[in-house]
Amino acid sequence: MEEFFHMGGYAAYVWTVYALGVVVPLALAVHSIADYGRQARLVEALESEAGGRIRRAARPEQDR
Amino acid sequence: MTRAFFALIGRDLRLAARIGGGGGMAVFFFLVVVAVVPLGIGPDLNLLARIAPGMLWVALLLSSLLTLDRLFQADYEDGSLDLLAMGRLPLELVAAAKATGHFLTTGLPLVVAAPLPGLMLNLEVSAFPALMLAMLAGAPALSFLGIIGAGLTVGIRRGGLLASLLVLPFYIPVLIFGVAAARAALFGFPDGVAGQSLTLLCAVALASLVLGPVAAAAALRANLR
Amino acid sequence: MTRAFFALIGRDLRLAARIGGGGGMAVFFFLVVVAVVPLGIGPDLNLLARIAPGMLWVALLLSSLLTLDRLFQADYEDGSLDLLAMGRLPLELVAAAKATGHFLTTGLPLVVAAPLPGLMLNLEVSAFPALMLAMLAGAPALSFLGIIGAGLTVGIRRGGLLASLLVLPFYIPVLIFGVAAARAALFGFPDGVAGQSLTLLCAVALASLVLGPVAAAAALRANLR
Amino acid sequence: MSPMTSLSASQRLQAFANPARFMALSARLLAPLWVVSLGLLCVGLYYALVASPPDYQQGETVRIMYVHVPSAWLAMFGYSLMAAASAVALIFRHPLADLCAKSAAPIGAAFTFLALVTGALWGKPMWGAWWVWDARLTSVLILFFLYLGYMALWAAIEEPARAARAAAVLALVGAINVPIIRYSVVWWNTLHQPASVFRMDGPTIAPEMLLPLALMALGFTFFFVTLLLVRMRAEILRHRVRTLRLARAAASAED
Amino acid sequence: MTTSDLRLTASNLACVRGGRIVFEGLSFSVTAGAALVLTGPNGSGKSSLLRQIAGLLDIASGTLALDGGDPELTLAEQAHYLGHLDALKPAMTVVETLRFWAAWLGGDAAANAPAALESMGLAPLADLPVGYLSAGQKRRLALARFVATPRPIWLLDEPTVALDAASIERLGAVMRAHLAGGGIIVGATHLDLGLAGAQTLRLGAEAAA
Amino acid sequence: MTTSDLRLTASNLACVRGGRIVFEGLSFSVTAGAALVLTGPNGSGKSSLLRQIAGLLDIASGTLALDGGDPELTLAEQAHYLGHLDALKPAMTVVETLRFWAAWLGGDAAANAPAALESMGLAPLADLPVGYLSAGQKRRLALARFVATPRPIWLLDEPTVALDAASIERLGAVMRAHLAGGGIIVGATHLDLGLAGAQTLRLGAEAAA
Ligand code: HEM
Ligand SMILES: Nc1ncnc2c1ncn2[C@@H]1O[C@H](COP(=O)(O)OP(=O)(O)OP(=O)(O)O)[C@@H](O)[C@H]1O
Ligand SMILES: Nc1ncnc2c1ncn2[C@@H]1O[C@H](COP(=O)(O)OP(=O)(O)OP(=O)(O)O)[C@@H](O)[C@H]1O
Ligand SMILES: [Mg+2]
Ligand SMILES: [Mg+2]
Repeated sequence: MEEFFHMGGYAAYVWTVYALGVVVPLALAVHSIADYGRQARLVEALESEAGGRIRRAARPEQDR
Repeated sequence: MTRAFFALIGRDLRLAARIGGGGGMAVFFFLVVVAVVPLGIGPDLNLLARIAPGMLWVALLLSSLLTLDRLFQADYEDGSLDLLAMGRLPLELVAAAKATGHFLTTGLPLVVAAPLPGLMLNLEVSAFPALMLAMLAGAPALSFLGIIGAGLTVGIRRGGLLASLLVLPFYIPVLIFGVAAARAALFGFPDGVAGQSLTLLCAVALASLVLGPVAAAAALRANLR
Repeated sequence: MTRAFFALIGRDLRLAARIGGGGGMAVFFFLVVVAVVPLGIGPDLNLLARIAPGMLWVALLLSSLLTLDRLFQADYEDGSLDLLAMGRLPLELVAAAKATGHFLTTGLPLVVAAPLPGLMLNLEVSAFPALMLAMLAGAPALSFLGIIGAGLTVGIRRGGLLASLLVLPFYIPVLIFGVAAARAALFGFPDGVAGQSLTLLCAVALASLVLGPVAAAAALRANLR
Repeated sequence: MSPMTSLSASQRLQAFANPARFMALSARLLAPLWVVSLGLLCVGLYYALVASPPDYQQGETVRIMYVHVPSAWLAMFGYSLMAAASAVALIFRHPLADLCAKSAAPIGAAFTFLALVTGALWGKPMWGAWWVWDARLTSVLILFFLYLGYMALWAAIEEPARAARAAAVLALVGAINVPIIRYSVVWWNTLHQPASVFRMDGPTIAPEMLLPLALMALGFTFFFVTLLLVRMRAEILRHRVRTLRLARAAASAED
Repeated sequence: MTTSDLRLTASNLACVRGGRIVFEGLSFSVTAGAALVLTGPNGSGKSSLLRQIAGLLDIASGTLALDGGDPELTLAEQAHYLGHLDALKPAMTVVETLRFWAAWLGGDAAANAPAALESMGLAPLADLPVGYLSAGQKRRLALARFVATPRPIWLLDEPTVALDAASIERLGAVMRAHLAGGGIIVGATHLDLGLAGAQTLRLGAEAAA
Repeated sequence: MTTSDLRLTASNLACVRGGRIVFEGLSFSVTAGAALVLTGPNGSGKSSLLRQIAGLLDIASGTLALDGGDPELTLAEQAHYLGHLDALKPAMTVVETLRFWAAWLGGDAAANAPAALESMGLAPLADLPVGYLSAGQKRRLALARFVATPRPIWLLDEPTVALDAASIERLGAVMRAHLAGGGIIVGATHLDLGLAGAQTLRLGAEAAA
């Protein structure tokens, strides 16, 4: 076990790489999901506030 | 008065964040300049380490120069500068606020980010604190001297190069003392040399805090009328 | 058509001469950058001679970058770009004309003036022809690639740094081959290396003559509407 | 006959570009994608750290490869995807393509960052320096800059339609860098490894190292795609928020 | 202008800016010798419509066509446009500016410049740098372009801004001459352009922001 | 404004621009509650005179004095100025812009902004970036500054440019309220500012270039 963590004397390098390999994708995932949640909440708030009143103006524009 | 001062800094920071990506852009540019130099002079790591402090300083100086010409020019072109001149804050403080904003969005992020290009140029890790300290003392001087050039060239359409030219001579003392301080710490010169250069650098920085706004305000007055 | 093309180049040259001091300003900036480098890295003449070709290229690249952001921006801000788009010349040729003007006022004077900073950096006189030849091949590429960044950032108020950043990656092949050609000639590598680098440099330059205007026109189309 | 067959090609494209369809489809795909990518990564990590032998030359540091190499591949994959999506966006005006390119950028940038940092962490024990200026490393650094520049351009242009087109031009022009990275090791003399997996004459790497590498690469790729979908969904919502906000301004102006 | 069968037609035109529909379902048609005056409150889309005609803004949907013009040229290449900005460089002189734009837009620069300057009352200022001009003088120089280069469609966005009474007179005369020669004018304004009998198109009466 | 004995006096004022005398020997006096309307052909020096009062252009000779104002402040610090440029940043929102200028020019930003926006009919646009505004909406935002911060002297250079009829109405109301409160207005215009009973100063009738 000890040997496993020791990594042949390169523990600092190998474990930093794996830590980064987990942390960077994780941070990206958290950021993406949080952003999605924030936008979803905003859409909900805006839609309920507007009711049906502004549906006409709010439809997606033609060119994109 | 103070409220107006901070309102101006706040506005500039906000504009920088919205349009220029804030300090991130300056850091990015810094990295790119540092990446270009090895391509130019070859990949020899020892050579790179030797010229690294100088390169970092030159990169700091260039990113300061590049951002400097729009400092007053943007406000001049849309008429904001007229209104800034009509506030109750003296033009000296207007200039000081602009310089502070420039430092916060250009100099400070660069100083904080300096270790990264340092590593890439194979710079000794133990030299980072000294280098960063010197840069931290020098960066405000670059902004506060920079506004002189920005003020002198306001209203000139292609002021970009001209502002850089006018300002470069003023930057040279900062560069000399800054590099000296960094090199002394790096190559283990006797302690006194590093300390002495740093003291001189701080003196230049302090002088620029006064000289810069006063000269810039005079330049603005000349150009605005 | 050709008349309009040359009218635009002529206008840009005239404006550069009146406001920017024409090529003189660029040369002066070049000199100053070259003068700053020894301050940054120390006055060792051998070291300087070794990195001289690289430094000259980096300085050329930086003065090109510094002037680049106003290339379309000035025309955009006063509405001229709208009218330029309404002429009979396709936007690709508008971009090409602007790039030509930029080369004539920035790149060309620098190439012609290169021996002076070369001497200051203790560069071998016999290497000047090769160095200047390489710069002459590379400088148009810098202008024609530069318009891509200028076109992409037109209409962005603080585009200055952003344009430089977007363009730098494209400058890197020019830098690599340019420096290689100059160094090969300078340090007496077998003849083939210098020739090969020069050939590659010319290939990059030729490609940029096509790619630059096309990409810049596409960018302008995106930004103008 | 299905109604789709009577539509022209561009109409069919448009129909597929409908965000509602995309939202529904992606919602169904997301859960399985998460399971597959996380599962592959867990198994991959086990093989990478435990169930594979150290290299006879590089020792335990070879384990860095199982993170470094997939990240490097995905860095290039991300940019290629971005460039392809940009081409589709410019040529066919397909709205989802813009969003795809925009969403791919941060993910690709993150993997580029990972490739750079893990490479540096590998370089220190192997070459004795964190960073050397060789062609491969420099071109990956430039790739990172291109990602950042691309994202900065999106951020700097206020109007999304304009930003999309400008960014697409940049992505396409910058695509030249991808082959340069791939072949830099062949063209220039470098310290860096030449390709040993994707080559004409088959992989030259030991099979017991190939398995964890393949698992990690697949896992990261699925992870990439999963995040891409999440981010694209967020972009569609962001677009909707914008439209709703502007409509609110217009509506209150009418009162 | 020999093409007296010129016709500018918009059908079902829509404009989207910043993700918002500015106008939609707009249709009109202007024939040679006629003028269309756009009015409407601020933000109703007058400038946007002119930019669409000038090819400077995307058409969100609908069509815009010029019949009877030069078939080799696009609509934008047959139009003159004056926006809120004047497209002038402070460092160039008045006559240099005019010469350049005439060369660019396709006229006989040397021959037309003096008459164009005269028509806008700028002849005494010909050799002054543009940076020395007052707001109204700049606007007049921007208008002199229209006279220096013949193009059948004139797009004028609030052309009278900053003009004094005498210059408004001159502009009126120039516009009438253009129409008499078979040209088309589309102008946006909040005031009176002095074009008797012009059609008026009122934009966005409902969205008065 | 408690200072109802305010008086802006110019005596023998001259203005030189680009080495040329624009006007000289100009004298006038405006008292609290009164307006001075500057007219005259393009290039007669209306904008130049306003910039002189705002402290933005050198006075070649003569004097310009404000009596009865705050003795601690200069004339420029007691004046609002609207020039041909709007002093707006496209990236800031409408309300941010107004807050900043109120803080800068010395008003209670948070308190005054809503009323100022309301007075120029901009309230619905408060959170939009300025870059999205049309020409007239921008001009109205520039004018809203005047309401957000109390300053006794208002200097208006062609304020009605790009405004629609409703906004000109609003501007008239705001100006009348300012005068009723004891303020002073100096405005340059080619049109009618809607200020009944204002003095008129006609510049440069002789040099009509
Ligand atoms: C910051 C430094 C580094 C960067 C940016 C980098 C970049 C890359 C890239 C882009 C690839 C993918 C190449 C392709 O598939 O065409 C790659 C693969 C690889 N790298 Fe690195 N690398 C770095 C450092 C290192 C170091 C220090 C080593 C080991 C000594 C290393 C070993 C490898 C290996 C073995 C591959 C797999 C090659 C293959 O099988 O195709 N790298 N690297
Ligand atoms: N920046 C400048 N440099 C030199 N001369 C100038 C400058 N600006 C204006 N002038 C000159 O000063 C004179 C007065 O200009 P000013 O802008 O004050 O006129 P104005 O009455 O406001 O005209 P307009 O009705 O066109 O706005 C003009 O003859 C003009 O040529
Ligand atoms: N660059 C832009 N980005 C986003 N929206 C814009 C932009 N320019 C204008 N708009 C919006 O488009 C609408 C129409 O603007 P436009 O300039 O065409 O109006 P206008 O009729 O010319 O008004 P004015 O009389 O004030 O000149 C306005 O609601 C405005 O907010
Ligand atoms: Mg308008
Ligand atoms: Mg005026």
